[in-house]
Amino acid sequence: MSAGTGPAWLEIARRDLLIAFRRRAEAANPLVFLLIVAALFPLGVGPAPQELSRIAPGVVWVAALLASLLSTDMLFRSDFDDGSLEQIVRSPSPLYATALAKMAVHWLVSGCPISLVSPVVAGLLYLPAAAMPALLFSMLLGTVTLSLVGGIGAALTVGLRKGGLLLSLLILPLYVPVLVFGSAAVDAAAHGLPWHSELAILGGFALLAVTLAPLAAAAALRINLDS
Amino acid sequence: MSAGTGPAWLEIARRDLLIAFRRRAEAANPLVFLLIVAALFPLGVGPAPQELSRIAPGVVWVAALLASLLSTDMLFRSDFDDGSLEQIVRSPSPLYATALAKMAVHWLVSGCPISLVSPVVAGLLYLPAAAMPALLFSMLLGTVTLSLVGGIGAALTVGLRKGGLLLSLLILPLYVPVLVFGSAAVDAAAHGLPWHSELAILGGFALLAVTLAPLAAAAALRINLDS
Amino acid sequence: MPLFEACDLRCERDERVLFEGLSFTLAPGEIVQILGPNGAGKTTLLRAVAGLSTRVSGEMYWNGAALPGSRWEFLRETLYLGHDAAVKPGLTPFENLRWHAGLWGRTTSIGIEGALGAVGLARHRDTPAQHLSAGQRRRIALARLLLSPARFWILDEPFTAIDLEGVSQVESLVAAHAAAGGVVLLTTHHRLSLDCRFRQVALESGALA
Amino acid sequence: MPLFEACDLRCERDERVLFEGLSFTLAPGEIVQILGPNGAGKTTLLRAVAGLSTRVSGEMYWNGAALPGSRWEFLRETLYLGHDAAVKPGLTPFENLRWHAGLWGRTTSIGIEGALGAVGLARHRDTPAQHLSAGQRRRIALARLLLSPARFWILDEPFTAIDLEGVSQVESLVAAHAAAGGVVLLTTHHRLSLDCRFRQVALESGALA
Amino acid sequence: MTVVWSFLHKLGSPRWFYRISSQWLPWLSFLAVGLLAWGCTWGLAYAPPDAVQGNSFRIIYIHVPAAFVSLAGYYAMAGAGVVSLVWRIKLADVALRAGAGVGAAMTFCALVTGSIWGKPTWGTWWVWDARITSMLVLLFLYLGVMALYEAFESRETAARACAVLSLVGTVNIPIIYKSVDWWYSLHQPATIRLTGAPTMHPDMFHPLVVTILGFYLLYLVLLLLRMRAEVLEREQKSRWVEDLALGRGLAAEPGG
Ligand code: HEM
Ligand SMILES: Nc1ncnc2c1ncn2[C@@H]1O[C@H](COP(=O)(O)OP(=O)(O)OP(=O)(O)O)[C@@H](O)[C@H]1O
Ligand SMILES: Nc1ncnc2c1ncn2[C@@H]1O[C@H](COP(=O)(O)OP(=O)(O)OP(=O)(O)O)[C@@H](O)[C@H]1O
Ligand SMILES: [Mg+2]
Ligand SMILES: [Mg+2]
Repeated sequence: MSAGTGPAWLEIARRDLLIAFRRRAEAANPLVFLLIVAALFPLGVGPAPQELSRIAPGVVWVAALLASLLSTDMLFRSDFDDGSLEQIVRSPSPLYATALAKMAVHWLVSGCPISLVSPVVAGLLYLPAAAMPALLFSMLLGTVTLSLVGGIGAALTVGLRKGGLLLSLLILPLYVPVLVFGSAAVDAAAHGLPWHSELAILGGFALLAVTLAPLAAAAALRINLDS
Repeated sequence: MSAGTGPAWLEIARRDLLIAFRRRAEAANPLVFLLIVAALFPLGVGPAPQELSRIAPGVVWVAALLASLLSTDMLFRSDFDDGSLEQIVRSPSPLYATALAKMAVHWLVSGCPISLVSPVVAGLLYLPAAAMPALLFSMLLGTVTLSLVGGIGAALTVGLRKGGLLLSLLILPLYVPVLVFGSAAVDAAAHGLPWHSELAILGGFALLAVTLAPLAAAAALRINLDS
Repeated sequence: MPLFEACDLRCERDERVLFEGLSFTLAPGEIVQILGPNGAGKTTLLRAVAGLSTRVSGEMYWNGAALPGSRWEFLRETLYLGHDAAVKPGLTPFENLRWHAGLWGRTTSIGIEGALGAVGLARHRDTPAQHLSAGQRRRIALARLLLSPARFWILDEPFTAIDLEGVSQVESLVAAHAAAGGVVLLTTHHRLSLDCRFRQVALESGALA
Repeated sequence: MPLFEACDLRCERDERVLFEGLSFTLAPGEIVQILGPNGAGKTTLLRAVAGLSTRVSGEMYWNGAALPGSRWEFLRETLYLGHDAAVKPGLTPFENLRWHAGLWGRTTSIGIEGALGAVGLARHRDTPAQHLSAGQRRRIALARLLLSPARFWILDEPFTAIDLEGVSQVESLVAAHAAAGGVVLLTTHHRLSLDCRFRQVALESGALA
Repeated sequence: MTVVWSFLHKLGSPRWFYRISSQWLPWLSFLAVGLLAWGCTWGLAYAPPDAVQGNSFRIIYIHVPAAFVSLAGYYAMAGAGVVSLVWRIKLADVALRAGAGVGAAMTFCALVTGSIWGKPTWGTWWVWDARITSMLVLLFLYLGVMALYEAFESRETAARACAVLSLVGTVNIPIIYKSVDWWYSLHQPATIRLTGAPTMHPDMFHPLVVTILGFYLLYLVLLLLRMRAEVLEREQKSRWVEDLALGRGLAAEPGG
């Protein structure tokens, strides 16, 4: 048979990747968003390099937060709208695994590329080169949590056609710890201090999110279907 | 007859206001979003009052840009999805007037309240009290342009289910002039300089947008319907 | 003189000709049903007639005047009911219909309450549409047939989700409209049983291979 | 022993009782059509049977075991086709069906290509679904009937947007499924013409006043 | 087990709730007002002025209780969420929604009194201090729950979705609090510190305990009032509300 051979969650992940590949032109959107938001700051704040370099860690992280948030919005929405979600919930695979698979794909197509270009964006804001490794690694770990926590919000609002605003209200406050430790790591590196403890804490967040977020998202999806 | 008595665009504006009123609890969403985004910056950048006060005009304006942008997303989307847009396009009222009416309602329920709370948000970032009038008035004028230009983007992307990200890419670059002159006005006022010329320029933008944006939006809507 | 006339319509999509040399007329009192299997191009044709699509080439006349020119008079005289019902989920049936009536600026004498009663939604007058069933939501859209003073009805699968009683009710509405001198262009996969004569135009298509 | 059994189902929505004391059984080979006017509660009932809604109280048994308990075996054996077709606009019919098959992990021997041919979409195998007509998109969903090895079919208005030829094709599919020992629970406003016997259960409702 | 069930079932009955809360409310309100009046007069009139801050410190008798209650209120709300998710008790839904509103009001009160206090003490209305910032985030969490509730049309769906969100919030509140605390100590040397608690004089401290108790009771009273209003709105079509509206009073439930 030409049917998938793995478990259902693998098939779901494969389809999401296929759709993402179909629309690979869109893959650049979070990146461009990051760039534009970062570029707005010199315009709004003024072009003085020292000042920009001081606020760079915070600005890049806030921009990454927003980019990740905005791309989360559609995580479950389209499956809900066309009835796929009903089929997914009824499939023999546990919803926990499916939700986790979808969040993982989301990280792969948004969080991961965002992390990879963040050093470029930070460079535009005069972040010292010494801080770049810290930025890259804290982003790679932090965006995992962002995708997972954002997935909870996407699942909660999946049945509502309210755009990204409501989602932001629910999720941005929950992003605070990642923002704090992410920008702290970069700041520390920029001042030549060690930044490994921050990274370890970000890793802890990611682990916690991996275990708990799919549970919450699965519950939220079921609730939204049963309305 | 209990049917509306005015022209069609008035009826459309009335319905949009009715829907907004039905969901008046949602009216607070752009405001809370503004607050949250503004609060992210001290967390990312650090709590030093002098620094925050220096970047405050830019941060408040960028946050307002994003809040306005995110609420623009649904401007025409729901009418497109449920077929109302087909009926609007076929109605005896010119699409120009209808688009303008919808954009005006959007400003009334998002841009206007955003402007009114922006001084509070700026206060949290230690913007000096002397700059508050400049902030308020530049916001009131600037958000008019934001709503109108955002409406063009919403009309262009109405048929695509891509969430707010694509819209951001199209529209944020167009927001740049408003951002530049808006934050310049506030900055000038904060330094005790006159800020009326910036305000005049913002007024000019708004006038230009009022005349041209509905045209562009109407054309974009027609194109999206005829796919 | 025919009220509406279509000459030599042609449509190509994705390098496939959907229909070609299609001509038909609608004199006052006439009903035309477009026939064709799934994918034949019925929706495409109806949207073009309604002025929503420019993908169809050929000439169309309303009251003898060529169409893109006399567009405004034409739009004022036509009612289009498409696949999407133009019903706002957040508004009640009454508010939805008031909006539609307002869009036109004028209604027939039945009034919104009367129209709601006629389609069996009187007791749901103030329930938000999203709390209604698929068929009930569709009935809100059908109430527009009673409210609109338009002479030309363009109906794309008006019976979707409607129960048997509702179907026969809509069929008698259509017949009555024609009897009063209106014209109707419709598609449906139901077997129409109208009390009056009606013509069928088939779109030949190899869509089903 | 009946394969599926529903006892004393009851549903209340918006302070209105939709149905009450509703019981029916489905022995192997049986087909039950739920009847009722718009808003009677047919979709609500089918979603509850499919395990998607908890708004209906009462007991349900699958193969003699009470349902929320034996949920997994039940889900593995049932196919639900709702108002929404679960067809991704961006994917081709082939990719859509491959996904559905993968979700289940197993298919019947006809294969995806075979199923596409049977519903008349062979030549649209690689056209993105958003470029298909309403009926063609619906046919993709119907192809799942051919592919799934499920014994219990739950079909909510399967004939929506389908042309006459397609309707009779689906009807013979349903009859064949029952003949092979499967069970079918469906709603439709069409007049069913099956080659075999089937039962009808009416939801009494005052929905239409 | 059956005892627990029948108790839970009774708890689920809005009518039972309405009747019992009618009996309790006067007592609770009396106690709350009494404690607050006692604590406030004691604190405002009799407690000695602060050595550094003079009389401005007296706002502590509102500020600290409000801050305590707003944090505890979040956990109470999440508790209602658990009950609503697990047992599907309508009254828990009502409590969840009412708890979000009252909790947000309390948080807002703590923020405003803190700002008012900040002006004479720090010379500024607002400081991005760890505790204050996490309080602001707590307000956002409350507002998020409220916005989510309003966004749904169906009350049951809204309540269950809000329950999930508030549970996610409970996991996050300690994390947010800790991380913000950490952020503060990293970025800025301690130029400003909240003065007080450990070194507080007993004469200042005892009235504070009284007002804290009073605030907990006040929270309960406000919660019950909001819940009763919501119960009436939800049950407006039922017989007992009709009886109530017509002034026929509330008879005891059959078997209740
Ligand atoms: C907007 C500004 C403020 C906010 C949001 C705020 C928030 C809080 C919170 C959340 C608590 C309770 C912490 C706990 O549960 O242990 C608290 C306690 C307290 N606050 Fe504030 N505060 C603010 C301003 C101030 C100011 C200006 C002062 C005085 C200088 C002050 C003095 C205190 C004291 C003395 C306590 C009790 C400390 C303790 O028991 O640990 N606060 N505040
Ligand atoms: N989301 C909802 N919230 C509240 N009530 C609802 C909701 N959906 C449906 N209802 C109510 O439940 C009733 C039954 O709806 P349902 O969709 O089951 O009807 P149906 O029999 O499938 O009708 P149709 O033939 O129109 O599809 C309707 O009268 C409607 O008022
Ligand atoms: N957006 C589109 N882009 C490209 N091709 C399209 C598009 N929409 C429809 N088509 C093609 O046009 C043909 C006719 O579609 P149309 O929707 O008019 O069919 P229909 O006769 O209304 O069918 P149905 O009975 O299923 O509603 C289809 O075969 C389809 O492949
Ligand atoms: Mg069609
Ligand atoms: Mg139905």
